[in-house]
Amino acid sequence: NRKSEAKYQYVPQVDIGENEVRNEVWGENYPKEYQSWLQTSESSFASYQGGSAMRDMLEEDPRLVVLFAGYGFSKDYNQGRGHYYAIEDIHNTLRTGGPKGPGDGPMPATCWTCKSPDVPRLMDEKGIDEFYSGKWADKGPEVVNSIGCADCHDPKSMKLRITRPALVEAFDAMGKDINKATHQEMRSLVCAQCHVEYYFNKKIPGKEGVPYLVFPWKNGMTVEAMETYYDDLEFTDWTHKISRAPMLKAQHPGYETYLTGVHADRGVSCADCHMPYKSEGGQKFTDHHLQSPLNNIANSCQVCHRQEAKKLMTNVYERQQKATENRLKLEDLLVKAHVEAGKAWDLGATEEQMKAILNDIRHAQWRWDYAAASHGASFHSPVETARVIGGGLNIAQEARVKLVRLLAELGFNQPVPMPDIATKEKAQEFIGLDMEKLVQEKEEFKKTLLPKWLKEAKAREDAMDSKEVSMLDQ
Amino acid sequence: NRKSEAKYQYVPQVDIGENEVRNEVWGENYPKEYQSWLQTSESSFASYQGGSAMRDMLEEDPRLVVLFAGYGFSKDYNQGRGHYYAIEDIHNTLRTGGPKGPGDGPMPATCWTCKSPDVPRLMDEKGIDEFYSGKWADKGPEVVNSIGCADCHDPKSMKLRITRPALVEAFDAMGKDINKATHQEMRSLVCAQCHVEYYFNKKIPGKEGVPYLVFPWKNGMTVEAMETYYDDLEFTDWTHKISRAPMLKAQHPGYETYLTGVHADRGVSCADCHMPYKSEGGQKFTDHHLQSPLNNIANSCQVCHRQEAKKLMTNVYERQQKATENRLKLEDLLVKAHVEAGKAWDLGATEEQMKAILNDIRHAQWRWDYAAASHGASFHSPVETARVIGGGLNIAQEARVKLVRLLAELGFNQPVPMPDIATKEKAQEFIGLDMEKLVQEKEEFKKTLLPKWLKEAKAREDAMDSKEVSMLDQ
Amino acid sequence: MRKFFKRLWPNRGSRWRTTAVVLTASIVGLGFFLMKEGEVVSYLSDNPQACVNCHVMTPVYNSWMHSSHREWVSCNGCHVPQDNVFNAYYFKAMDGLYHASIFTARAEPEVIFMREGSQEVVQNNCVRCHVQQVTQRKYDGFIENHRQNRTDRQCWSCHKEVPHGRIHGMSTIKYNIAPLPTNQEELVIPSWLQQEMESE
Ligand code: HEC
Ligand code: HEC
Ligand code: HEC
Ligand code: HEC
Ligand code: HEC
Ligand code: HEC
Ligand code: HEC
Ligand code: HEC
Ligand code: HEC
Ligand code: HEC
Ligand code: HEC
Ligand code: HEC
Ligand code: HEC
Ligand code: HEC
Ligand SMILES: [Ca+2]
Ligand SMILES: [Ca+2]
Repeated sequence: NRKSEAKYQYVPQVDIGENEVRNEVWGENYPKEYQSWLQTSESSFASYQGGSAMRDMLEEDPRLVVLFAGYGFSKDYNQGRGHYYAIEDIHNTLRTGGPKGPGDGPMPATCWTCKSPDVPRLMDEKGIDEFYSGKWADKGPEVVNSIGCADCHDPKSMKLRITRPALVEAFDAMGKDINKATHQEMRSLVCAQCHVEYYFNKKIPGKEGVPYLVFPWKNGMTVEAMETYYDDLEFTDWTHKISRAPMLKAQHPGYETYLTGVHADRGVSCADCHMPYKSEGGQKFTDHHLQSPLNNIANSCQVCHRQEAKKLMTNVYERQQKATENRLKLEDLLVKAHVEAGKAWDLGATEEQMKAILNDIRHAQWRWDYAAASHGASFHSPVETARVIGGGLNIAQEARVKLVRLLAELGFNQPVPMPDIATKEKAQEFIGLDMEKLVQEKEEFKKTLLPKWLKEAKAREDAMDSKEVSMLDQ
Repeated sequence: NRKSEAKYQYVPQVDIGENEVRNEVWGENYPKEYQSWLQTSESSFASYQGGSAMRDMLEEDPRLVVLFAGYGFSKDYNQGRGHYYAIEDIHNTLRTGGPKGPGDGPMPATCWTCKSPDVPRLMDEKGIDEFYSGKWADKGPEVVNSIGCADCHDPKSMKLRITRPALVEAFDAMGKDINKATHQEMRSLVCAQCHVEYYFNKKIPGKEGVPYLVFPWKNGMTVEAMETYYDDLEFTDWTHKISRAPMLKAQHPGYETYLTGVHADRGVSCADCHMPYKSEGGQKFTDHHLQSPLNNIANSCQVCHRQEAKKLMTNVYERQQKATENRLKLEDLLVKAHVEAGKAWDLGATEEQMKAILNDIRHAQWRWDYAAASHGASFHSPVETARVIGGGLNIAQEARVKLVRLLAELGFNQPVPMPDIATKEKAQEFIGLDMEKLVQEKEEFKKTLLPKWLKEAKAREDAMDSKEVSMLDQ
Repeated sequence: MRKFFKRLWPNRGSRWRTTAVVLTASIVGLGFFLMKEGEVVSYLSDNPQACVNCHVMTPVYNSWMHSSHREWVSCNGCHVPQDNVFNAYYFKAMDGLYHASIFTARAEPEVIFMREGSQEVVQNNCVRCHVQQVTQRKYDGFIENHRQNRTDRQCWSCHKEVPHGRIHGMSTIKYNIAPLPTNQEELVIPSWLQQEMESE
């Protein structure tokens, strides 16, 4: 009938397998989508705070080094760039260290979860728990294709699909069924597989010790609801090196914050802005060059807004700048609070005396991070972002009021001197990082182990054949 | 020629004089506008934070009493209601006290400026300086008609016009010519005559001693620009009774905040939302029932937004609630800061020690007030409002950090006990207001002086005749 | 229309011929007068005020002024073809002539309707701006049925409010106070205030 004609207007070149991880194989059937996907390798666009260019966040703002003292992000932290680089970047980041072989290195295997279509393949092959188990290095040779088709599409129907258990489980926890999602919702939910806050739960009954990936949405997605979730669990990502506060890391709660904005309220999906239609030779298709919409205003924003591109860009920047202004103030306060808390410990403060203060620091920095790490949020949801930052400012200062009182009690009643953290290097020295060693280990890894991984992977993939579609199949 | 026919399709009943203050006279020519204007007397609608119902702000939130200690607003402060009540409310408010006759009472004549079409009449008759001179009570018998037609319209052409010198002068100060305003801008500028931040400048060269009405826009309209303006002038509205901080009062910077919002950015004017078209018997006219648009969503918002009324209402409430959340936190901090500063004085702090602290309190409360008093701003411009509150939170806490340090130095290193201000009455007692006396004086004024004013006015207006238009004129 | 003029035009050699010449001359003269009176030059612009030269246009001007489209598009953006410059001015001229003759003849009806030609122009203009919203499959979830409705029906059969509102007609807006081009008084402040300002 005519309906199926539409579906099969193109002539499929290959039969794509259920776990086809090689984007170029999908590309044979869908060349336009593939070509545009390849463009996520472009890395020249820089906007006020985003874009695809490589941006060293620690260099742009060395205060972050102090905020993350004792945690991986103080070693190395870049602005996210195109999906094409997900694998390369996780290889390169100092956060994953320089493992020498299986079982080595600071990070768990779970880190791979959001980087590649090899992930659903492995989960299918080995089971979910097994995938999450072990070290990051253990699965190095298995995960090599950067974020691609199989992450979001069903190979038979090309319908959008959810391939990450964490999202499905999070819906379950909220009492929702992800299979009930509308088509329009799916256009955001595929992103919500990765652009969300997460943590590794090692205490799931029956899976003890496995750093299981969980989205902490059970009580809701607001900054307060997730905070209560973590507080109730007494969960801590790390203990701050200076203040000894039990910290939380907020990782890119992009979907959560987007939901609180007016665009989500009006049914606008991630794909509407980040994957708009594109015309080429009279044919329309979804632009798979996922990127900052500011590099593509005509196809994204102007579909709905008739303002000039410059005006729309200004709208975005204005919102980002207003958020940044107070976020930087909060950052300043947090640096002070950590250092002041360090001073209090030095002067002999007791756990008892510090408890409420450290809890304030935890909550304040959690708010800061929720607003800062959700990179698009200052535009996706400027009012909510401002609310969160405002809350953080209040709590951070509450901590400091208490600290001043405690310091006075400990005999130190004057402003605590602040360290010189004018550059990333100075800040890293201040928190006692041996950067040379870290860089050295990474270089070693890239020279020795990494090439092995890639070779092993190539051999495996070369052995996989792509099934050309025979005329009879059609 | 035929074009001018358009202007006079209707049959004018009366010839409206240049300074016609009586709204009912204009109403003879423009019955629909007049009838709808009369509806500003309705006072039954209450929304989450606005509406036309009488709302006692001090009762709803007794903290305000402490914030305004030493200033009129701690005596009496209601949410603004319909234009119809402007005169009645300024008669009734305890802020204007109970004058016994000319030359008496706490307030200057300038207070009348935004309450009545009698104002342009008097300015024309007596001159601007003369109008602003003297006490509020001096002009009591002259100003009796509530905000009306002559405030916004030219009686001949019915074009919108600006009748208040302060706005014209403020444009001048910014190097702009208000006569260049477009028709659409005029639909907001008529409101900007009154819904703006102002102060009384008694030091204008040549007009010394006259509390001249000035809008402090010379450096710009942001919270920072106006603050600098006042700081440069070393202007102070009052000295806080508890903290002795040199305070600023922000009065309803509605226009200034509106300008920073997305609606203004897209050319939407005040009149679009607060005076939309209304249909009656197949005829359309501008609804002069100025009110909360939430009581009239169909004619205002839904002209541009297709969402359901309930959804739009929720959008507004959500933004207001997010602003309120942090505004209340800021309020708490300010109360604490005032009380803590009071304690520091009690313990013998010196001017020198207090100076920076009091300046912080001044700046923090200025931000709070800028966000709070611009009643619509949490919707008109939610992002800017949040930015301003965030800034306030930071500064208020900065003051408190310094205060704690100072208090410790003065030998008091513990939380300062807070007074019981659970109700308006308790709060007023705490700041030492003799409410009984104030109410008593007001009653006296309403029994004796006020009736005289109204009688005198009636006699004057009865003597004015309205010129019926003769058939020949047409 | 053409018939109407044919009947009016005198036959060759008729006595009316001379009179007609004189008449024609005066009509041309009158034309110039009308052009000035009608501020014809202003028609070349996109300024909507050009249209309010005629009072019969004030209701539509005012309703447009209060519409969601005021900030995006003025009269010509909808009522004049936007595909090419020539077409635009041609259509405008024809339209203008038509309006002017009806207006001068005082034949304007109480309720004006768009002619078929205009309707097509307007429909095309709606689509010109909203093409993506009404044609893209991806917005099917966002706005139901648009793809079909685009071809089957006129946009304003549903979007009745856009941009002139639901009620139409000459007296739908009681006081047709629009910024008439004839009323170019520039001051927005009363004369006493002007004097006061100048004296400073
Ligand atoms: C209404 C349009 C719109 C929607 C809907 C939207 N975004 Fe964005 N997004 C933007 C804009 C604009 C930026 C800012 C880009 C910049 O600063 O260069 C942005 C930034 C981002 C960034 C940071 C990009 C960078 O260059 O650093 C990410 C990641 C992102 N968005 C993901 C998402 C996800 C995931 C969703 C859905 C949950 C989403 N966006 C929904 C418009 C949108
Ligand atoms: C739930 C999905 C998810 C998990 C789990 C995850 N990431 Fe990511 N990662 C992302 C997203 C989304 C981005 C892009 C963030 C942005 O810029 O907005 C990202 C960005 C990155 C980047 C590039 C930017 C940078 O920070 O330098 C690196 C490297 C990275 N992740 C490493 C890791 C490591 C190491 C782990 C394990 C500790 C990990 N990821 C776990 C989703 C995830
Ligand atoms: C499988 C995990 C995953 C999924 C699914 C995913 N992302 Fe990403 N995204 C990432 C990671 C990881 C990065 C950072 C890559 C890097 O920096 O190396 C990233 C980066 C981005 C960026 C930054 C690009 C730039 O040029 O700065 C944008 C924008 C973005 N994603 C939007 C989206 C949207 C929209 C969707 C859904 C349509 C989506 N992503 C789905 C993991 C994912
Ligand atoms: C981050 C998620 C994501 C990834 C990765 C991704 N897609 Fe898509 N794809 C989408 C979304 C969202 C749509 C729009 C679906 C819709 O509107 O129904 C889409 C649509 C499509 C369509 C439908 C036709 C069209 O252009 O709208 C094809 C074909 C397609 N993608 C192919 C690919 C191929 C090939 C790859 C790998 C090179 C790929 N996709 C990678 C999210 C993704
Ligand atoms: C699919 C439609 C759609 C797309 C694409 C879209 N928007 Fe919007 N935008 C909306 C809607 C709907 C609203 C809500 C206002 C309304 O109801 O009219 C809105 C609101 C806004 C606002 C006002 C909200 C605020 O934060 O103040 C801005 C600014 C804005 N959009 C900018 C953009 C920019 C920039 C882009 C591109 C990156 C974009 N939009 C993409 C539909 C869209
Ligand atoms: C986009 C629509 C819109 C515009 C434009 C707008 N307002 Fe509002 N205004 C509102 C809404 C909605 C509220 C909230 C009403 C409520 O809380 O009940 C409001 C509240 C107010 C209030 C408080 C009313 C009350 O009930 O307490 C005042 C005063 C006000 N606006 C004046 C103005 C002025 C002056 C301008 C122009 C400088 C303006 N508004 C522009 C929509 C608008
Ligand atoms: C620049 C114009 C302007 C001046 C000058 C002015 N007001 Fe007002 N007044 C307003 C506006 C606007 C409102 C409505 C505020 C709102 O609710 O948003 C208002 C509201 C009021 C109200 C009713 C609400 C309440 O606060 O109880 C009173 C009473 C009042 N003013 C008294 C005064 C007094 C006394 C003075 C002199 C000290 C004064 N006004 C000076 C513009 C002005
Ligand atoms: C001459 C001064 C003046 C002008 C001009 C003026 N206002 Fe007001 N407005 C006031 C005062 C004073 C009040 C408070 C009256 C009271 O509470 O007694 C007020 C109250 C209001 C309220 C609250 C009504 C309610 O029901 O709560 C709104 C809304 C409002 N004005 C909007 C506007 C808009 C929009 C314009 C311009 C089209 C405008 N005003 C022009 C002085 C003015
Ligand atoms: C607070 C300001 C304000 C006051 C007071 C005011 N008007 Fe208006 N008036 C306006 C605005 C704004 C418009 C819309 C003008 C436009 O769109 O060009 C308007 C329009 C009109 C119109 C034009 C026809 C229409 O309905 O659009 C008439 C007639 C009119 N007003 C009469 C009156 C009368 C009579 C009074 C007193 C009872 C009055 N106005 C009081 C602001 C005001
Ligand atoms: C004359 C047209 C017009 C009127 C009337 C109007 N709006 Fe808007 N509104 C807009 C435009 C234009 C935008 C900006 C978004 C865009 O560009 O599409 C917007 C944006 C918004 C937004 C998103 C901005 C934000 O703060 O997140 C909300 C919510 C909104 N309007 C609600 C309302 C409500 C409620 C009313 C009535 C009180 C109203 N609007 C009246 C035209 C209008
Ligand atoms: C957004 C597109 C748009 C704009 C802008 C617009 N019009 Fe219209 N106009 C229409 C539509 C659609 C109709 C048909 C309305 C109907 O039949 O319900 C119409 C109808 C008319 C009519 C017929 C009378 C009537 O009331 O239906 C006139 C006359 C007219 N327009 C003149 C104007 C003038 C003059 C302007 C500028 C001031 C203008 N239009 C601006 C779309 C537009
Ligand atoms: C010289 C006076 C005059 C001017 C100037 C004028 N109009 Fe008209 N217009 C009329 C009259 C009279 C009619 C009624 C014709 C009828 O329905 O018989 C009319 C009818 C219309 C119609 C409905 C009939 C049709 O053509 O479909 C539209 C649309 C229209 N005008 C648009 C405009 C636009 C756009 C402008 C400005 C570019 C404009 N008018 C300027 C007098 C004028
Ligand atoms: C020159 C461009 C342009 C033309 C022509 C145009 N529009 Fe629009 N239209 C817009 C813009 C811009 C918006 C506002 C979108 C936004 O809020 O950002 C809009 C909004 C709308 C809306 C949503 C707001 C509302 O009033 O409901 C509808 C429906 C609409 N247009 C229908 C139409 C129809 C029907 C026509 C033809 C009669 C038309 N448009 C002609 C640009 C145009
Ligand atoms: C069968 C009725 C119908 C027809 C015909 C129709 N529409 Fe719509 N349109 C709708 C409905 C229903 C909506 C959903 C939004 C709403 O609630 O108004 C809508 C929404 C829209 C919107 C988005 C409004 C928004 O809120 O942003 C635009 C723009 C629009 N239509 C333009 C057009 C244009 C242009 C045409 C003609 C090509 C057209 N429509 C024909 C019924 C229709
Ligand atoms: Ca986390
Ligand atoms: Ca002031």
